[in-house]
Amino acid sequence: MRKSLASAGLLALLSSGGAFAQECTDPVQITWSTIAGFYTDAMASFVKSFEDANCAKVTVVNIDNSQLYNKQVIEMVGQTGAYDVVTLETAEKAEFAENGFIRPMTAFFADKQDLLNDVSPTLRAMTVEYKGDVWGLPYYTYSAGMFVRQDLLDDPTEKEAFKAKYGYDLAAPTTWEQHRDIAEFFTRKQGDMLKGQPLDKDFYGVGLMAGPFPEIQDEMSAMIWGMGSDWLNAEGKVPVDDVEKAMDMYLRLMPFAPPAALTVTYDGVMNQMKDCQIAMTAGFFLDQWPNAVKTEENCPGATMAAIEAPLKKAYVGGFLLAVSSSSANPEMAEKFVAHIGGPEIQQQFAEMGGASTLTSVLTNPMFATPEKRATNGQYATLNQVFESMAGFSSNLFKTPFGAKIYNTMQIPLQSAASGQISAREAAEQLAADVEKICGGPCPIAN
Amino acid sequence: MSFSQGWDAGFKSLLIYVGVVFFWLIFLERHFADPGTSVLLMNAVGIALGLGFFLYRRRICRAERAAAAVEVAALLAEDR
Amino acid sequence: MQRKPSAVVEILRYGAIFLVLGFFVFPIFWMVLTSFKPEEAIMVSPPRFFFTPTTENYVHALHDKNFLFYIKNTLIISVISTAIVVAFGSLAAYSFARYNVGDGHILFFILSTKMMPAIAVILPYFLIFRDVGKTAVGKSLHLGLDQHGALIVSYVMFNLPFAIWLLVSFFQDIPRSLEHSARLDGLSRIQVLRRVTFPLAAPGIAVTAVFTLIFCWNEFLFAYILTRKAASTVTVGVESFFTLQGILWGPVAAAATISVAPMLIFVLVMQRYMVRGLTFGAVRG
Amino acid sequence: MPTSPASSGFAAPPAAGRAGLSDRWFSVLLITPAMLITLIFAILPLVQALDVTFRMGDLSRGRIGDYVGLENYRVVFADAAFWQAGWVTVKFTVVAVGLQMILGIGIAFLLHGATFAKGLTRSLLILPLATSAAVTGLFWRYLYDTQFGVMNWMLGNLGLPEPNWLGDYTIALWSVVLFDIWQWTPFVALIALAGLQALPKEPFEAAELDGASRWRVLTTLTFPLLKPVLFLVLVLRTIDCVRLYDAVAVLTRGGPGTATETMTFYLYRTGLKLFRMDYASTMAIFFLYVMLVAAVFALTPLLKQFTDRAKEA
Repeated sequence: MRKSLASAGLLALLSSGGAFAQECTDPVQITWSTIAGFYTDAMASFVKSFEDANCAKVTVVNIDNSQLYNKQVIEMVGQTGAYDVVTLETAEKAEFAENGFIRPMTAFFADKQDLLNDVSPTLRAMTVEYKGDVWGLPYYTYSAGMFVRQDLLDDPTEKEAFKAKYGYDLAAPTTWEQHRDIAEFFTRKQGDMLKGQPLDKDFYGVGLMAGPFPEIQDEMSAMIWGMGSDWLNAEGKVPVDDVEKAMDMYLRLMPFAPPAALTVTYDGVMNQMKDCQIAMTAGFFLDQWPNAVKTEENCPGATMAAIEAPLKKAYVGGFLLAVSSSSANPEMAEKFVAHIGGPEIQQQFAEMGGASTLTSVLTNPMFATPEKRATNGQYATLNQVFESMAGFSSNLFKTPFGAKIYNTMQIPLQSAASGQISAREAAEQLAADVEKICGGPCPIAN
Repeated sequence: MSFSQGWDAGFKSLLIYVGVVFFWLIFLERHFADPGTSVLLMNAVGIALGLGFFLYRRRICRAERAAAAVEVAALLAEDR
Repeated sequence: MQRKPSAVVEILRYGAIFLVLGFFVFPIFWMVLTSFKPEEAIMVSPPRFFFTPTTENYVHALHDKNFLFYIKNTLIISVISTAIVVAFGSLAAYSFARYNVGDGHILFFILSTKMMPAIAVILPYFLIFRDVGKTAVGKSLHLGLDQHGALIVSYVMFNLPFAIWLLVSFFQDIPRSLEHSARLDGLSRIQVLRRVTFPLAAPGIAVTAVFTLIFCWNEFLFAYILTRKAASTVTVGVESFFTLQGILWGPVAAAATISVAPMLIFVLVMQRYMVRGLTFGAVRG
Repeated sequence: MPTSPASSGFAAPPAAGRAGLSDRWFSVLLITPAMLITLIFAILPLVQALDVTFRMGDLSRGRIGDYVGLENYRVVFADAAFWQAGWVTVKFTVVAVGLQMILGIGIAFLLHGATFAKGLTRSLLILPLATSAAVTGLFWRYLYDTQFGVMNWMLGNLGLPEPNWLGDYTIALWSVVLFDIWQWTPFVALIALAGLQALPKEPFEAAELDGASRWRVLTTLTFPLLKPVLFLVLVLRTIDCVRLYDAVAVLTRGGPGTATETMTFYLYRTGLKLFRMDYASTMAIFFLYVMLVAAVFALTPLLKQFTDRAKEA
């Protein structure tokens, strides 16, 4: 009703010489479907400036992370055009692009190369590019490193004991064997000594995300990529032996993780960290830094550090903003993507503690200051991760079946983690599931 | 056979037919070289059993009705 | 059963009752307790029973997340669905109970619709409502996706079988003689229904209404698929607290408490009715 | 829509002449609204689903594809995970419904004898019923948590072993059962209680005069009289348990691995995660078939009870 009135008013204006044509009487409606939570709330606060600048009305739809994928696919398949801008997980880009759910934005970015190049090439390869086209901009990265309780690694008594037991110095792990040793070393029972203090509850060496969520594979990606292998080989098949090896590595960590490891994902691990129950994580999402650093308030003497995962290989990804093919206002939607992914907003986003995707922001000295440590302390590490991972990209993100594989693979992995099946069986089951999903070897784009 | 009874019998015959199909696909088909003959046989058996059940039920219903008719006749006879 | 039980037996009985109630009430108590906890008192071991209560969770849920919006949607959808279910259901059930329409076969068919797994029909529903929503009728009745009508129709569909099933037995408990005499007094069938039968079946209808309302209020899958934002219900709204920082337990607890409260109060009010009506008239003393 | 001759048992008295409408058409008129909705929204999706089972249907690769005959059925029936899910469903249903019935009836007797604070106990008992599994299930996950949960904290204080409720694949399913018991036992209990209170007094007094033992009274009077209502509850609970989805989705998401993956959850994963609507629909149709066959046996007595009472004039 109001809309029709407004458009009528607009007509009147135009007919009267369009003197006030500048005024925004009939804003263009676009809808952005994305993940619930702070990162969205923060973004939502930037939507206003966009609306004023472009005479648009942006509706932000918050969806639970675990439901986002299928909710978006349903709307895409139904071609409802309900979501103009969609938020895609790293593994989902290829599927959405391949099936024509989203529009290529190569043409749109033709005259915006600077913006595109501001996204680290590593991140770009993983999240933005597919079959030579550009599909949008990542607005937020959850690339992985590792969180450790630095105070434990630095504690003299512990250092001494560790040296005595393992014959080398206690320090941030650079191999998964060291990681395992440290996890084992710090796993203690209630009443045992830690840093010379008796523990008032059980303490564990490592927090793992082996729950029924698609994050266990992100942890294991660090391991399997560290081995120089990948979830899918060039023929689009699962390298069973390598997966078995990675699975074994993971299983060797399980004894030193809290029992809850089998039921939680990253938020559970963060809760354990903040409750002084674990000494470190495995490969873990660095965007959780503002969360992890709270440990220092809760646990006396704790200091947190964000470091690179052993072997400097870890999951790299980010949420891609892309434009739905069934969008009624693609131009406006594309502008919106560039706006949210652009330097101005990313800068403000970073100031609120968000994990920005732009190199110019991540390397901005203003975030390297001590005052900013609590919110942006992981940026330096994030840059290192992108550096170490330069030129790397996984076949998992190059197959249009990536999303489905990604949503299924935690099942065999978790079965093994819970001890129901062996590492070998898990690897074989994964191979079988993947073959079933792809209907043979998975097509790999390059 | 009243419509109601017919409906009942028909529904159950259908269930029987579908049941045969499922049973066949789960347990028997693997023993066949080519699916064509398997499916053919499957349908034959299914229809046979389904139809057989239906006819069987119809016979029973008819018998019942006949019996009832006889009773009624008897009663009427008594009244006279 | 009428024997006087000994004191020991009584003590044991009330002890047992206390334990049973403890088991059934504690989780809800814990949820409510959590809703008043400050963030730092929730995910801690050992669990905290004593803390300085805060209302920040409720502020977050009601103000920041505007949770009342979901309550409003849920209220509209559940109440209208329930009204329709009870109205249509009673008429049909009465017909089954008195006239034996379809000699049990239609009744069986209606019950069997409850047996199709919802997940299998959810996408067909999605597509149906997408198209219906574009038609003139659909527009006027708000039957499109993310509109109340779509959910109402689905809920009516999924609750009718249960409702009819319950109601049939209630109507059968009402002696026909009353209706006969009413008819002989020259009342039309409709009048008989309105003035004699339905009033007598009131407790049964109440029970049916209660259960239908509860089921509608608590439904998740359809609400989640068929709505986006404008018509989302509480069960979907709670999901918006599962964030990238993890589940915001305090606000979730607050939201959950708010969303459950109306049902709890409602059920407590209807409790007496329910227990009376719950026999489904199946026990005929 | 036909009505058996019996339905004219409620023959319209002469007065009906003014009403004009015959019993038969009146009865049909009454069920029309309900039937319309049911027919449209049950048959239409069912037909669509049925159609998809004979076609290629990978939604995420666009629309529904060509006809493939019985291929989908072959694939589904050859799928071990499908049978595994079926087995989990059966285990869950049998145990959950069984325990709910036993506990529910037990609690009913417990409350029936009680005289003190009746209303209060009942009110409190109803609470779990009023909550949504999607919401309270979340808090059960919290209660079950091995690091932060209250359950293991209590067990620990009592010096009992602290199970990994949802993480241990040998007990995860039973933890879900426990949740379902928590939510639905009150339903059984209340109905059984209502049944007990509706029982006629005379036969019991008579039995008491004969000095019949408690056990004899139970077995020869109470349960036979309660049977119909208990049976109805049994059927209702079974249908719901077999279609269980919310509890699994919120508590374990089928995990660890597939230890708690019920039929409906596997359906969800196939249909809404992998978007193989062809397989999902096929499973659903098979599921529906099994339920129908079961219903034919389970519901016949109930329907007979209904129709007989409807026929008696």
